[in-house]
Amino acid sequence: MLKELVNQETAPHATNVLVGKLGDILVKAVGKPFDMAINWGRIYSLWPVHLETACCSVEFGAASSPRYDVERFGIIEAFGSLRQCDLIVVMGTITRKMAPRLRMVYDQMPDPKYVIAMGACAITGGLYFDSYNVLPGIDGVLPVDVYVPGCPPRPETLIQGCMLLQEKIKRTKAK
Amino acid sequence: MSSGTDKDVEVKDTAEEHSTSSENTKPDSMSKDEAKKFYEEKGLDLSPDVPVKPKPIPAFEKSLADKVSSKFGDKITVDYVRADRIRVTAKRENIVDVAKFIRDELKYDHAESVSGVDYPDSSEIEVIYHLGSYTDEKLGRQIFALATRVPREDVPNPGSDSTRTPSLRDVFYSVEFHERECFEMFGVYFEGHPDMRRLLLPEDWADIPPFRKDFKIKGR
Amino acid sequence: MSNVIGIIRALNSGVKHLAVKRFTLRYPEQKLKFVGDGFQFNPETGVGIAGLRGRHILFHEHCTGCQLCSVACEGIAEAISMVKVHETWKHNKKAIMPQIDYGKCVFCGLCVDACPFYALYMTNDYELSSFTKSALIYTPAQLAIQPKISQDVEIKIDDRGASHG
Amino acid sequence: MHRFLYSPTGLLATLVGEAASSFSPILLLFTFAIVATGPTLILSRMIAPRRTSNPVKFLPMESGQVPQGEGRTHFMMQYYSFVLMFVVFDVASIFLYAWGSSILDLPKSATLPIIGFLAIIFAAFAFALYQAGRKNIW
Amino acid sequence: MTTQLPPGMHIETVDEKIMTLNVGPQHPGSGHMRLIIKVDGDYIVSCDPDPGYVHRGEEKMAEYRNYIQNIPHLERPVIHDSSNILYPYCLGVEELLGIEVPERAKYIRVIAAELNRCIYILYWLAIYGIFLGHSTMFMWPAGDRELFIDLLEAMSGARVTHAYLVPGGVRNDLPSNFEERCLRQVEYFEKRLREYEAIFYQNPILKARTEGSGILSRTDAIRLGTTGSVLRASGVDFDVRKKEPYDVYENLDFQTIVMKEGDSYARSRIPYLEMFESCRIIKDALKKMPKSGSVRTKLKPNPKGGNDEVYRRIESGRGAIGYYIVSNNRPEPYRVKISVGSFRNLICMPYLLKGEKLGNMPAVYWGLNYWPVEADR
Amino acid sequence: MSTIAPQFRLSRFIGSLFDLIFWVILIFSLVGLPIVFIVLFYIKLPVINGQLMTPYLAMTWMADPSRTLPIVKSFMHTTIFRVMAFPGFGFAALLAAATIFVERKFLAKMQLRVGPLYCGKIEGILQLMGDGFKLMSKEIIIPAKADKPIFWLGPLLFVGTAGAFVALIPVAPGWVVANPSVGLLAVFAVIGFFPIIAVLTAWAANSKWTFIGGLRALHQMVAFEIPLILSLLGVVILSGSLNLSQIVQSQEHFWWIAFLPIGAIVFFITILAELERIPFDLPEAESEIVAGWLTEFSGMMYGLIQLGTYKIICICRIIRGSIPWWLEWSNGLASVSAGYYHSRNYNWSCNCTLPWIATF
Repeated sequence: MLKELVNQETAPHATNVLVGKLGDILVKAVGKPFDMAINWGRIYSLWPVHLETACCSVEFGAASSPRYDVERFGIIEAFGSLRQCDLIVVMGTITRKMAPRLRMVYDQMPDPKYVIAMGACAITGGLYFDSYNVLPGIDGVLPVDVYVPGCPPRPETLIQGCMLLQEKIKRTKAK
Repeated sequence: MSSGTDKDVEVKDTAEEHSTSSENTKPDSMSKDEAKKFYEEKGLDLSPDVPVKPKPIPAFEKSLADKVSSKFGDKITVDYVRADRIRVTAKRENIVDVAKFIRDELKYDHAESVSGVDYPDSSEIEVIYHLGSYTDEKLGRQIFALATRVPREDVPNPGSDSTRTPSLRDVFYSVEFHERECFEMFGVYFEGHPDMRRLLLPEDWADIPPFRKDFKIKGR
Repeated sequence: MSNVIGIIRALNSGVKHLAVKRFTLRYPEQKLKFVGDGFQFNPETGVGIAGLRGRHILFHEHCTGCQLCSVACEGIAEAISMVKVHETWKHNKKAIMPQIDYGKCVFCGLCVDACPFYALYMTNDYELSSFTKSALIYTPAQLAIQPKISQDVEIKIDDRGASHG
Repeated sequence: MHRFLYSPTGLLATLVGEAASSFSPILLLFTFAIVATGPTLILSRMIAPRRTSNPVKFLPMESGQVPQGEGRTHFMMQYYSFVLMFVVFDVASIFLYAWGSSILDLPKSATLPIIGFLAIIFAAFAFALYQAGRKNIW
Repeated sequence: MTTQLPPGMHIETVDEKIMTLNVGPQHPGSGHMRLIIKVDGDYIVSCDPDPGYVHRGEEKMAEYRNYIQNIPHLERPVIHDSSNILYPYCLGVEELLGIEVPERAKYIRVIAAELNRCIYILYWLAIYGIFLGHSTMFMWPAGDRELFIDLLEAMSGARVTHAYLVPGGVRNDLPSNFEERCLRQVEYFEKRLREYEAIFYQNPILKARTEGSGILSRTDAIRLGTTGSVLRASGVDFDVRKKEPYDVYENLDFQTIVMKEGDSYARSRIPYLEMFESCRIIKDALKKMPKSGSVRTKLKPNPKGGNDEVYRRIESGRGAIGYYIVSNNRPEPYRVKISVGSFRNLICMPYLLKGEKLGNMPAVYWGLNYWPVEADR
Repeated sequence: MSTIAPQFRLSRFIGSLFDLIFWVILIFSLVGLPIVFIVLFYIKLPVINGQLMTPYLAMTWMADPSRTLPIVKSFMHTTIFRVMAFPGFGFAALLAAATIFVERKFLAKMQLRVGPLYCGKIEGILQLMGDGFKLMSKEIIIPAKADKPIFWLGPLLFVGTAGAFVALIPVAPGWVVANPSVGLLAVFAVIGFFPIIAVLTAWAANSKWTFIGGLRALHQMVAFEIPLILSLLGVVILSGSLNLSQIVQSQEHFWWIAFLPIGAIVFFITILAELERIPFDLPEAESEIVAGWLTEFSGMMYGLIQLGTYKIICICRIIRGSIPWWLEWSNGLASVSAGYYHSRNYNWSCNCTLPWIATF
C-alpha cells in the first residue's frame, strides 16, 4: 500500500483507494451511533394516520383511550394530515372500493413508513374469505411489517404488535 | 377447499343417517304426547323444523287488509295476515296506486326497507317495501309488506333490460337510497327515480348484480 | 352571563379531575385479570362456561380426530384445518388433529361448542402478534402448550374514581 | 440636541441611527432564527430517505382520492368584509396610540376630536357586530 | 353528440367558483365513507354521500351459511353493538323455527343488549367529542366505556364481538357474583355520566356550534323515514322497545326520551339521556330476573326453516334494526335483508347539509348517529 | 459543449458542498481540535491581565470558575449572547419545548391517563427529543405543482418571525434584545406578518385544504387584530409610554388590571384567536379541513412550524407577564383551559402555571 502511494504512476489511484477506505471507516464509525439516535427517535414517535377502513377502528380507539393509552409509547393519533404520519394501521377489512384509496394514502405518506395489519380481515380476509367485495389480506396492496391477529384484536394485542414494530425499527438502518 | 367440501358432504350424510335412523325406530302410530315422551327419553331435540300450530288471524290487521283488497279487488293478492304483519302483492302496473292508497288511507308514512328477493325458478325478482307508521298510534306495531314482482332476465343488463318497475320515491320519500341499493344489487331499474346511480359497489364493478342467485361467491 | 357561568363550570369540572385517579392500565407491566380460565363448553347441557376467548388449547389425549371443529369453522373463517400427526393416540384413529391459523381465526368459540369430547378449550392468552403470517399458524403441538399467564390486576372502584391499583 | 434640530439632515441621521440601533436586534434575531433552524431542513434532506420514483406521492393530499381540479381557484370567502374593515380601521386605531401615550401632556380640548374619532370607530364596530349576528348574510 | 351513458356513470362538470371537497375516506372528520361536498365559499352547495367502502356482502354470504354459522357474521357490522344487531336475527330465527326461549335467558339478553347500547353510545359520544375539537370528551367516554366492556367480557368472554345471543337463548350463564358487580359498576357509571353535563352538554362553546344547525322538522323526519335518536330529537315519540316490546321489555320500567328542537344539539343529547334509562333497565332487570334456570334451548344440529318469511325489529343505539329473513326448507336462509338505522338515516345527510356552513359539517354528520360499517353491511 | 451542461445540476452541487462542510466540521472537531491543543502547549502566548497566559492557564480557565466568570460575564453582555441564548432564541426554544411537554402531561392527567411514559425512562421526559429526531429524519415532500421557493421559505419565515417577536420582549429588568421606544407598535407590526405567511404558504402548496385553511387563518387573525390593539390602549394611557420595559416598570406598585378588567378579558380572548388556539381553531379545524394550512407540510417543516407556534405561545404568556394584568390568575385560568379544550396534536389553548416567568 505504502509503496503504491509513493510510486508516481499508481499514486492517484492508490490515494483514491485510501481516501475511500478512510471514508468508509468514518461512515461506519459515525453511522452506527447516528443510526441508533435516529432509530431511537422513530421508535418513540409513531404517529398513525387516521384511516378507518373497517370495524377494528373501534378497538384502535380503545387503545388510545385512558385505559390503554398508547401515548405512553409516543403513539398519538395525529389527527390531521397524512403528510405528518409514519404508521398506517390497517384497521380491518379492505374492500375493493377501498383498496386503491388505501394504496394512495400509503403512497402519499413520507418515508420511512410502517404498516401494521390489524385484525383477521386485514391479514387473510378472515370472515370474508369468500366475499365478492373483500380482498384476501392486504399483502398484495401494502408491505406489512407486523401482523396483529384477532377479530378485532384486543388493545393489548395491538400494543404488543406496536412493541414488535419498535423492535423491528431498532434493527433497521436509518436511511 | 376441495377437502373442505368433502368433509361437508360427509357430515351432512352422517346427520341425515342419524335423522333417518331415528325416524325408522319411531313407530308410525303414536300420539303427540307419546312422541314427546319418546323424544325426551332419547334425549333428542324437541323443536320441530317448521312451526305447526296455526295462529288465529288478528282482527285489526284483517280489517286493514280488507280495506286494501276491497279497494283493488283482484289486482292485488293478500299473501298473509299475521299478528302485526300484513303482506300484499301488487302487480307492478298498479303498485304506485296501491302505495298511494296505503299512504293516504291507511296512514303508513314511511318505508323501513326495500328488499329484493331473486327467484330464478319462476324467473322473477320480488321487490318488497316494508312500510311502517310514525304518525298513527295504532300502527306503531304494524309492518305492511308491499311486494311486487318484476321479470328477470338471464343475462342482465341493468338499466336497459325489462327488469324495471315504477319507483315509489314520490309516494314514500324515504325509499330513495334503498331503491338505489336494490338497483345495484339486483339490477331492478326504478323508473322515475331521480338519481339512479350506483351506491355501495365499487365504481368499476362490471359483473352481474351480486345478490342474484346465479352470482356465485368463491368456492360455493 | 350564562355563557360565562357555563365556561366556569366546565373549567371547574376539568380541574376536579386532577384529583381523580388515573385509569390507565400500564399494559406490559400489568395485565388484566379475567373471569374464569378461558371459554369452555359443556355439550351435555348445551351451555358454555364464561371465560376469556383467547387462543385455543388442545388436549391431545381427548382429541379423536372427528373434524367437528373444522366443520364448525367451515362457514365462518376456515381457520381450522386437520393435519396429520405423527403420534398415534389411543382415541385418535385417523391420526389427524386441528391446526389453527390465527390469521383467520375470529375467536368466536363455535369450534369449542362443537367439540363433544372436551378436547378444545380457549385460554387467557391473547398475545399473538408476529412479524410473519406463517408464525400465526399454530400446529397441534403448539396448541397443546399451556400458556404462561400472569394476569393479576383488576379494576378497583372507590371514592377517587376507578383505577387499576 | 438643538444642534441636530436645526439641521434637517442631522435630525434624520439621529432618527435613523436611533432606529437602527434599537430595531437592528430584531432583524438580527430574525436572521439568527433562520440561520439556526435552516440547517435542520438541510440536515433532514441529507439524512432522510428520499424516494421520488412514485409520482403519486407528489399529488396534493385529497383524502386518498385523485384530486379533482386545481388547488388555486377563484374562491368566494364570505369573510371578505373583515379584511376591508381591517384595512380601514387598523391604521386608524394605531394612531390612537400616539394620542394615548401623550394624553396627560395634552390640553383637555384635544380630547374632543379623539372622542369623535372613537365614536366613529365604535359605531362601525357595533354595526359590524350586528351584521355578524345575522348569520344568514355571511 | 351526447351519447346515452349507462346508469351509474356520469361525467363531472367542473364549475370554476364551486370547489369540490372529498371528505373521506382518509379524512380526520370522516369515518369509513366519503362525502363529496361542494362548497361555495364557506357554504355547502350540495352533499353527495358515497358509502360502500366497507360493503362486505354480509347479506349475500348469509345465504350460504346455516342459521348458527351466521351468528359471527351478522354481528360484524356493528361490533361495538353486537348484542343489539344479533337480537332481531335471533328473534326472527326463533319465530321461523318455533323455538321458545327460557325466561332467564330473556332477561340476560335484555341486560346484554342494554349494556351494549351504553357501550355503543359512549363510543359514539367519544367520536362526537373529538370531532368537535374536544379531546377530553373523547377520553372520558372512551374510558368509562371500559367499565361496561368488562361486564360484557365477564358474561361472554370477548371484548366486543361477543356472539353471545343465539337463537334459543344465550350461549353461557352469568358468572358468579355478576349481579353485585354489575350493580356497583352501573351506579358508579351513573355518577360519571353526570360529569359530562358540565364539561360538554352545558358548555357554551359546544352549544354555539350545535344549537340551530341542521334542523330537521317533525314532518321531514317522518317523511324521510328516519329512525332512532334522529327521529326522537324531532319530536316523534317512537321507540320499538315501547311500541312493539320484544322479550321482557314490557315488564321493565323505562321511558322514551323525546326532544322537540330537531337540531344537532338535541340529536347529540338524546343518546346521552338514554344511557340513564339503560341503567334503569339494567337495574330493574337484575331485580326481576329469575335467579336460576335454563338459559338456552337446545337446537338441532342443522335446523331448517319452513317455506316462510319473517320481519322482526328491535331498537338499537342507532335506531330500529329490522331483519327480513326468507327461508326455503333449507338449513340456510334463502335471503337475509338487514334494514339498519344508519342506512335509513343516510338520506338525511344531503338533506341537512345543503346550505349549512362547512364548519357545521362535523356536528351534523356525527349527530346523525351514523356508523358507516353498519350502513354498508 | 453540451457534454457538461446537462450533467451539471446546481442542487447537486450545493448538496455536495453541504456534504463537504459537514464532513469538514466533523473531522475538524474530532481530529483538528486535539491537534490544536497539543500545539498550544508548545507555543508562546501573550500577557493578559498582567499574567502570562500559558497554555496551562488557558486550559485552567475552562475548569476554574473564578477565571471563567469574568469572561462569561463579558460575553453575556454582548448582543450576540442576547440574540442567541438568554432572552433570545435559545431560551424561547427551550421554553417552547418545556411548554409542550408540560402540557402533554398535564392534559393527560386531566383526561385520567398517563401521557408519554417510556421515552427517556423517567416519565417520558425525552419525548420531545424523540419527536424532534424523528421529524428530522423524515422525508420532506414538496407537492408537484407547489410554488417551491415560497413553500420552502414558509417554515423558515415563520420561525424567523417568531424569533423577531422574541426580540421585543423584556424578560427581566435590562434583559431585552431590542428596546425600541415604540416597542408595543413593533409587536403589532410583527404580529401582522403571521397571516401573510399563512396565506403565502397556503397558496404555494396548491391544495384545497391548505387554501381554505390559509384564507380562514388570514381572516381570523385580521379580524381580531383591531380588538387586540384597542384592548392595550388603556395600558398605554395609564403608563404614558409605548416602551415595553417602561410599561412594566410603571406597574411596580399595582397592576393596571385593577383598572382595566374589560380590556384584560378582551386581550385574553383576542390573543387566543390570534394564536389559533381552541376555541378559535377554525384555521386548523381538523374535522372539516384536514389540518388547515399545515396540511402539506411534512417532516422537519412541520416540526419548525410547531416550534414557531409554541414559541409564540410562550411569548404571549410573557407579554401577559410583562404587562402584568393578571399574573397568576391568568396563568391559572389558562392552565385550566388547557385540559378543557384541545385540538391537533397537542395544541392546547395556553398552558400551565410557570410562576417564575412572571416573577419580576
